[in-house]
Formats: sequence, structure tokens, C-alpha cells
Amino acid sequence: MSDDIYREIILDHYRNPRNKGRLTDPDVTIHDSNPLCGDEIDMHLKVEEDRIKDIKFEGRGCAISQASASMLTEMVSNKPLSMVKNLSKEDILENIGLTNLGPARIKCALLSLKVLKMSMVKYYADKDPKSAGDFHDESVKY
Amino acid sequence: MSDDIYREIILDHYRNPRNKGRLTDPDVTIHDSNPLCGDEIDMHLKVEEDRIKDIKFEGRGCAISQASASMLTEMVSNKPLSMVKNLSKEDILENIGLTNLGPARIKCALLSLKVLKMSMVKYYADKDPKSAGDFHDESVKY
Amino acid sequence: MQKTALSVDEIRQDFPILKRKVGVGGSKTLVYLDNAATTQKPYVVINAMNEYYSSYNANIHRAVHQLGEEATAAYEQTREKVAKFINARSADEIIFTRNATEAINLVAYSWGRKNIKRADTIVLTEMEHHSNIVPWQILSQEKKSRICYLGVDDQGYLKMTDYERVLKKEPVRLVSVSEMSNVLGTILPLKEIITRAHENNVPVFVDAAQSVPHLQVDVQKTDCDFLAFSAHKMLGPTGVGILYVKKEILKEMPPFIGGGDMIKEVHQQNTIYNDLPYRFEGGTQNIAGVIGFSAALDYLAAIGMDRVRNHELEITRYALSALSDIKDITIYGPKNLRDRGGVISFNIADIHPHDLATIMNEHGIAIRSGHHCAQVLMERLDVAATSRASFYIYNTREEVDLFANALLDARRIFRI
Amino acid sequence: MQKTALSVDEIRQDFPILKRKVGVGGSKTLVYLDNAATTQKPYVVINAMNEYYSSYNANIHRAVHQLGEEATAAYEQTREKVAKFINARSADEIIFTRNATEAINLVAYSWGRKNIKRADTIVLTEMEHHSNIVPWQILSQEKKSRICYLGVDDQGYLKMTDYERVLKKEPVRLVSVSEMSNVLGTILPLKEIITRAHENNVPVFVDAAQSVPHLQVDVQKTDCDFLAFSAHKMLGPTGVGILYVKKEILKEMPPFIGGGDMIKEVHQQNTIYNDLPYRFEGGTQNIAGVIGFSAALDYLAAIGMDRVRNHELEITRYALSALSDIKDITIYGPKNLRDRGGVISFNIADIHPHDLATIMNEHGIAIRSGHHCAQVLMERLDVAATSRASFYIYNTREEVDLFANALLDARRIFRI
Ligand SMILES: Cc1ncc(COP(=O)(O)O)c(C=O)c1O
Ligand SMILES: Cc1ncc(COP(=O)(O)O)c(C=O)c1O
Repeated sequence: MSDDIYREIILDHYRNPRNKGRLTDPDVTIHDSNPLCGDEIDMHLKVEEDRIKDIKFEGRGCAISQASASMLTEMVSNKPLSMVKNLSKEDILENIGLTNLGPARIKCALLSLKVLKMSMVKYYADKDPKSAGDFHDESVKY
Repeated sequence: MSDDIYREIILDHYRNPRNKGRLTDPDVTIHDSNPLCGDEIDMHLKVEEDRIKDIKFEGRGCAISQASASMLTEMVSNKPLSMVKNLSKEDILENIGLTNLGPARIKCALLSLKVLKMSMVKYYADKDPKSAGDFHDESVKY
Repeated sequence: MQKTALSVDEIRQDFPILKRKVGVGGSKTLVYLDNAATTQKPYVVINAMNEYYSSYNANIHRAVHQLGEEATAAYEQTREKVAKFINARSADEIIFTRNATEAINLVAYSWGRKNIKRADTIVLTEMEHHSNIVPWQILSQEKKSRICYLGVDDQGYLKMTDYERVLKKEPVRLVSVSEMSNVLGTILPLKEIITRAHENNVPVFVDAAQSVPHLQVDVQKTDCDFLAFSAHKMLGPTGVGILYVKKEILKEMPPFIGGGDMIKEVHQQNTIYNDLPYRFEGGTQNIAGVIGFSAALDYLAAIGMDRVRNHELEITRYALSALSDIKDITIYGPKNLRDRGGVISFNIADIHPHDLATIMNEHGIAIRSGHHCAQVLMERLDVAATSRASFYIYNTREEVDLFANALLDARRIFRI
Repeated sequence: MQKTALSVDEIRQDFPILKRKVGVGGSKTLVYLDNAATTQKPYVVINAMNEYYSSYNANIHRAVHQLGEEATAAYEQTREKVAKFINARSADEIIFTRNATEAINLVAYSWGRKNIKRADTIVLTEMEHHSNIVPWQILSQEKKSRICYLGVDDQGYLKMTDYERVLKKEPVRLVSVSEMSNVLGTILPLKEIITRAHENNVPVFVDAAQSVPHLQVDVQKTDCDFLAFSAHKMLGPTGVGILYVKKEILKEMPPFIGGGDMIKEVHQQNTIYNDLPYRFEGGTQNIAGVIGFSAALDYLAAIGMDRVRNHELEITRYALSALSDIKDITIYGPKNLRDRGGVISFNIADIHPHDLATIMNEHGIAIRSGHHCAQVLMERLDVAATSRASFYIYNTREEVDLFANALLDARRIFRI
């Protein structure tokens, strides 16, 4: 089973993360960590016309959390914010091809989605509290 | 067994306590209570030439604690302080004729002795700290 | 609503201790009437803890290994169950503490030190348990706030007129009341108390140590702001308390116990605290206890709290009538059954409760005697102590008969 | 001193969980190497609690009935045993808490708020557990005091020169150190630390969560002022912590948790607190837990702490040598066995500890990964996390071999 988890693609994203780094002048930037293990993710976003114009992440943590973050940035780059809103836990797990993780490791896989949704809440917080609320997602909290 | 505990003499001291009341102008007066049940005893003493010249108690509580206090005042009245110092847990239990009480009820029987010893500690506290220390008695604490 | 009566005989089979022999030479079968102090535990609760210790004992939240995941799941599922049991909106509003007492202290230290100011009034009642008095006294000493006690009338009811007067006249900042008195059995008109407080923008803390075990409690219905109770008084293990706090309030509360598990990031000079409710659970929790409590909740839920209440009403009615036949007895608390729980405090002639308990004990009957951690109420009743019999789901009429007979024996021994 | 080695095979029979199958499809026998987080429990401990719940479950201290007296006796005897186990002068110096964390918080709130003043320095070390950091941060925020961290050198030793400098230059009011690091395994030179502190009239708090379970601890010999540990890390139940405080200091400490049982008399506006140590135990305690802990103390005492220590030294030596054969491994902490306990933290190449733990888990091996509640130390080591294997009396060389093999498998899976 570990052989299933740590497939070539996960290790590749872990060792060669896409979209890693910072943005100059991001519209929103946010940090969170997994209290259970200390994994950290920072997300930096540039938003234009309700789309994610640019996205970068910084972070440190396990192969699952970092590969998941890397794959997530690829997934949402240039996509409308409404897509982020609808992204579910299951979407992420399918995207990274890890559908049978235990409860502790699922949190690693979902940390980047949690941070992305938090960044949307923050982005809308002042402009549009109602939309901010839409990004609250109990299913990715832990 | 309850019939053994609540003998005539215990009930008599409970209902007609000896030396109950206050002293005018006592040399030492002290209050303590049993945290387990709320029984209370106040002791008032007059000391002359290292003897207990006069002793009175106030209190409320169970038959055992009040009878024991009443019998204790009779026992030490007009006796030298050295006798109080040497009074043990066992002396009291024998005096009141209750040598097979359970641990919770033993505390009732010993509350008055505890208060009497505390009053001696207080009496000597300033005059003669060494003697005060002699009255500390771990066996009656609870 | 389940209407059928509870099958006490079957229930008794679930409690190993009820076979215990006590008294002189172990000659008596235990009659346990000290349920307000702590209840007995069914096999399912004991077994749930054995199961944990024997097959998946591990520390929770931070472990990746299988035992840790199993233990974490069992622990967190209990939180969900508790939320459901008292109808909280979310499991995030449930904090596990050591006992009800610590739960009250948590709020006094965290919410209290932040919100209670000099000259503020904290409203309690004369029938509070020490655990719902001393934390507020400690707080008031620090903050120079005031505690005001609502009176209890001669029938054992709360004086609601006192309450109206205090709300009107004083700068009330918190009302903290027990939903059911552990001495008088009085059930307070909680809904009314809370509505009136909220009209004055005052939050209400409910000491539910005696109510959650015996009544259907619904925090959304009463709209209380804080609620505390103990697992050990409702078939659960010792060492587990529960604090419910409304999320809006909880979010603003500073941490209390600092340490492992309640943090997100610790740096040398500062710390980012963890999300709710973990922020309030510092250090390794009583994992086995919480898991045992889970089984207790299942057990009570299967019976149904309405049936628990009905059984207690029935036993209490029977006991009140048996006791009223005894000469020189004084029974405290409301006469109307609907306003009281299964707790009967009383005194007989000049027999001190302690002496009575000793005599009862020889009959194999466990009752409580003393001030019941309610000395303010004892002062109000002008007694040093009372005797107390308190019932739960496994108590029977036969036990009440034995109890009443033993009271007659006490009269004989005291030559009354 | 018992010199014979410990009979691990026999000991293993005493622990039901060691027969547990885990891993994919339950195909592996559990190898439990997460003892620094919590240890497993022998039958005697589990049975002691069952016995309590099944035959003398009752609330303690205030009951006159037989169950209450039996429970009180068992609870208080444990206090005596704890005092003996750490060689305290008196059982009055022993307070039961919820865990080590609460014990530290108790002192921070009670002693700390009374004694720590603005600009005072509290001395910790870079290897402290969050439980020995956060309470002092909370206190320091309130009091505007300062926390100063003694450094850890590259071998994992405390920099004693830092300590000398700080004692000389700063207004130190408290030193609080863990006797053994839960990450590096480093055993601190406690006697020296305490002697130097006392020469400067500074009291010392010892976080003994990792030492009392593994080493002979003698509070009179080290002359520490406060000491805290947890039952669950030494074969005992969850939900029980122990705080030792020297009587002279304890006598002057204001109460922390207010409520039932910690009082002597409660009046409306004031309270007379109970005698020591009860003054610090508010509310219904974890009675079953304390009684279970009693059995754990007996079990360890029968083995002898010198033999516990010797076994751990032997296993640790064996494990360090097995690990040092693995390529790209970094092992943290002192090389000299005499200076360390049975805790090994390490990292292998770029395999993140979390991923390693997942792979181990499939081999049936429970290790811990993460920051181990020691983020300040992680910063010092400049790592996000480490993997940690920690041993106890039931671990064997064969288990270490399985562990080392699994590490090789992890390298394969990560294609290193
Ligand atoms: C050194 C140290 N201190 C304190 C603690 C906290 O112990 P507990 O979680 O039982 O309160 C631990 C355990 O994780 C520890 O290892
Ligand atoms: C009304 C009330 N409040 C609080 C408590 C305290 O509960 P615990 O001792 O479990 O903290 C009790 C129990 O004695 C109680 O009856």
C-alpha cells in the first residue's frame, strides 16, 4: 500500500514542486499549519476577473502535503474562483490519486485545500462577506 | 455494631454535653471544622501554671464528635499541659469506648483532640515556639 | 417518545457492583442511594475502557500509526455524541475537562478574567454547589467584582422576585445557576432565567452536573451560553467533565491550560493556539475515560432520557410517601414532584446525618450525609448537615423499603 | 541493587495489547515504539480499575458508607506510594492532577501569578516540551516577565555556560527544565542545575514526564522544588498527573481550581480552604485512574527502576548500532549512552517523518513523527520534524531488527 501512495508522480511533485515560491504583490496571502505534525503551507494568489490569475505556494512538510499542494496549484491556476468554491475533499484525493488514506494522512493531503479556501475567505472578507461565507468549508477543517 | 457505638453514655454526652459554652476572657480560643462533613468545634481555654484551669467548647456535629468533645473536656480539665501533649489518638478512642470505628468516623471522634492540640500550638506560638512544635501531632491530622 | 417503563431488573444485570455484599461481615446486599455523588457503571462502560487499554491504547491527535488513529477516532466520536446528547450545534462547542468543577473554573479563568470587571455583579443562587461558588469567589477577589445570591424560599424554590430585582438594580455581568439542586432536588425554571438574562444582555452559565444525567437537556432550546457536567454522575468513568460553550463566545475566549495539543505553533516568545475546541484541551487527555463515557452515552440514549426521568419520578414519589410516614422527619425541597429530581434530603429528630449514615451503612445502604458541598444552602436552611438519598435507573421500590426500615432502626438505636 | 536482567518475555505476557495484530489486513504483530508518547498497560493496572468500578466505586473523602471508605483508602494509599516512589518527605506534598501539563499550569497559575513580577526572568531550555513553555508564556504575557532559553549544543547537551551567564546577569526568579528530553533523550545534570539555582535563591521546577517513568528519581536528593509527571507514560491510566511541591512552598500557594473537596468552609463571600494537599484537588477526582496508577507503581517497583534503566540502555545501545548502519541517517542527541534515555530521534535522507511513519505502520511498527511538541527545539535543529522511536520494558532486540528492516524498505519505496 505504501508503494501505492508513494508513486512516481507523488515523489516527483514532492521533489520538484510546481508553482513553489512567492508572488510579488499578491492580492491575498495566507499561512496555516497542521497542528498535528507541523506541516506548513503559505499560499499567494493574484486574482483577476474572478479568476486565479497566478498562484504560488511555500511550505514544508511530508510528501503528501507538499505534492498535494503542488498539484492543487496546477489544478486551479487560471481557473474561476467558483471552481475553488466547489472543490471538495474528494476532488483533491482523486486528483492526487490517494483515495484510501487513513484519517491522519488525509489531513496532510487536504492542508493545501484548506489554506486555499481560507485565502478565498480572506480575499472576500471585506469586499463581499456573503461570498466569503461561501468558501467556509467544514469538510476540510480539522 | 451501631448499638455498640451509640451506647447510653455517648448519647448522654451528645444530648447533655459537659463544659459546653464560652469562657469570658480565655487565654486561647480556636476554631476548626471537619472538611468532610462540616462538623465544627471551638475550644476556649484558660491556662494557669501550665495547667488547664478552665475549658469550654462550642460545636455542632454528629453524636460522636460532640460526645467526644464533651468527654475530652472532662478528661483534661485541671490537668497539666504535658498531659495534653501526650494524649494520643488511641487514648481518645479508648476514653470514649469506640475502638473499632471506620476511617471516616474516626475523624469525627478526633476532631476535638485536633482542635485542643491546635489551641496549644497557638498558646505557645509566641511565648515558646519550641513547645508549640511539641504539640504538632500528625496522627490527628486529616 | 418511548412510553414503556424501564425494565429495572434487566438494567440491574448490567451493573456488576449491584451484586456486592457489604455491611457487618458482608451480610447485606448493597443498596446504593448515593447517585448524586457518583453513579455506578455498567459492564459496557467498563468494557469499553478495557478494550481501549487492551487493543488500541495510544496517544491521540498526533500519531500516524494505526493505534493512534483508532484512539483518535474513538475520542472524537465521543465529542460528536456529547454534542448530540445535549443538542449542541457543533462538536466544536464541546470541551473535555477533568470534571464539572474544572469546566466551571475554565470559564472563570478564561472568560471570567477577560470579561468580569471591578464592581460587576455575578449572580448565583443560595442552592449552588461549592464548585459553582468558589471559582467565582476567586475571580471576584481578583477583579473586585461582587457575588449576589438569589434566595431560596421555604418550599425550596428559587425566589424569582429576587432575580427581577437584581437584574434591574445591579450591573449583572453573569448568571450562573445549577439546573437542579444536588440537595433539594429543585429543578430551576431555566428557560425563564435565561430569557430574562438575555433580555439584559447577560450570559448564563448552567451547572448541569445534576441535570444532564437525569433530564433531557437541550442547549439550543434553553439557549444557555455555558453548560458543565461530569461523566461520573451519568454512568461514565471518573476523570471526565464536559464543558459546552456557544461557539461565538468560545471563539473569543483566551486559552486556560497551556501545553501540548492546544497549540498550532510554538515559538520562543509566542504561540499560535490551535483551532476550537482543541485550544482548550492541553496535554494528554483522559482518553480511556472519554471512550468509556461514549459507552455510557449510548447506554442512556438506548434507554431514553424520558424513561430515565419517569423511573426516577416514580421511585421518588414512592420514597417520599414512605418517608412521610416516619415520625420527626423533615424533608427539604419542593413537594411537587414535577419540580424536583430524584434527590431527597432530610433530617430525623436529633439524629445527626453522619450518625444516620453509619447506621444505614450497617444495613448495607449507602446514603450521603453532610453539607453536600452546599454550605451556603445549609446556612440558609439553618442546619449543619442533612442526610440525602438519591436515585438512578437501577434503584427499586424494594430498596426504598429497606431504606425506610433502616430509618426506623435508627430511631430505635437513638432511643427516640 | 538488583543486578539480574529483566525477563522481557515474562513481562510481555502481562500486556494484552502486545498480542494485537495491525498493518495491512491485520497481518503484523504490533511493534510499539511510541512509549515516550504513552506506554502500554499491564493487566494488573486494567484489573485494578475494573475491580474499583465493579466492587467499590464511590466518591471519596466525604462518604461514611463502606464503598466510600474503601475508595478513599485506595486513593490515599496511592498518594503514599507516589511519595515513596519519588522519595518525597510526606504524602502531603503530592497532588493529583489531570496530566503533567495541568501540574505545570497549576504552578504557573498559583505560585507563578503570586511570585513572578514584571521583568523577572524565567529560565527554560531549548529542548522543552510545549507543556513546559506555553504556561510560562501565558504567565509572562500577564506579568510582563521574560522567558530565557538555555541553548542546546550540537551534540544535544545543555549549554551550561549559558546557564552561568544567565544566572549572573538576569533577575532569574524560576528555572524550569525537563529532566530528560522527549526528543533528544538527553538527561540533564539536574543536581548541578538545582544547586546553582539554589545558590542564587531561585527555585527549580522539574518536568519529569520523561524521567520518572525511566529513571530512579529522588526529590530529596536533587532537592528540586516542584516536579511534575504523568501516569500514562509509566504503565498507568490516562487522566492522571502528579505534582510534587516542597511543603514550605506548597503551604504558601494560593488555590488554583476552586470547588468541592478543596474547601473547609464556604460562606457567601469567603471561603476557608482545606488542608494540604486537598486544597489543590477541586471537584471529583479521577479516582479509578489514581487506583489504576497504584498498580502501575507496584509493578514498576517490583521490577526495580535500576533494571528498567538497564534494559533501556541495552535496547538503546543495540538500536543505535543498528541505525548507524543505515545510509543517509541523521541521529539527534548525545552519543554517550550514559547521558541519554531510550528515545531515538532521527531523519533519513529526504523522507519526511510523516511518510516514514506511514510506511512503518504498514510493517506494524508504531513510531512517532512530527515536532513532538518541541517546536522550539525543531527550530534549533533546523528541521520541520523528526521520526522518533522510544522504548520501554517490553521492547526486544527482535523488534529493533524489524524496525531497522522497515527503514530499509522506506528507502526502497522512496527510491533512494
Ligand atoms: C518532556 C515532557 N513534558 C511534558 C509532557 C506532557 O505530558 P502530558 O501530555 O501527559 O501532560 C510530555 C509528554 O508528552 C513530555 O514528554
Ligand atoms: C450541582 C453540582 N455541581 C457541581 C458538581 C461538581 O461535580 P464534580 O465533582 O464532578 O466536578 C456537583 C457534584 O458533586 C454537583 O452536584
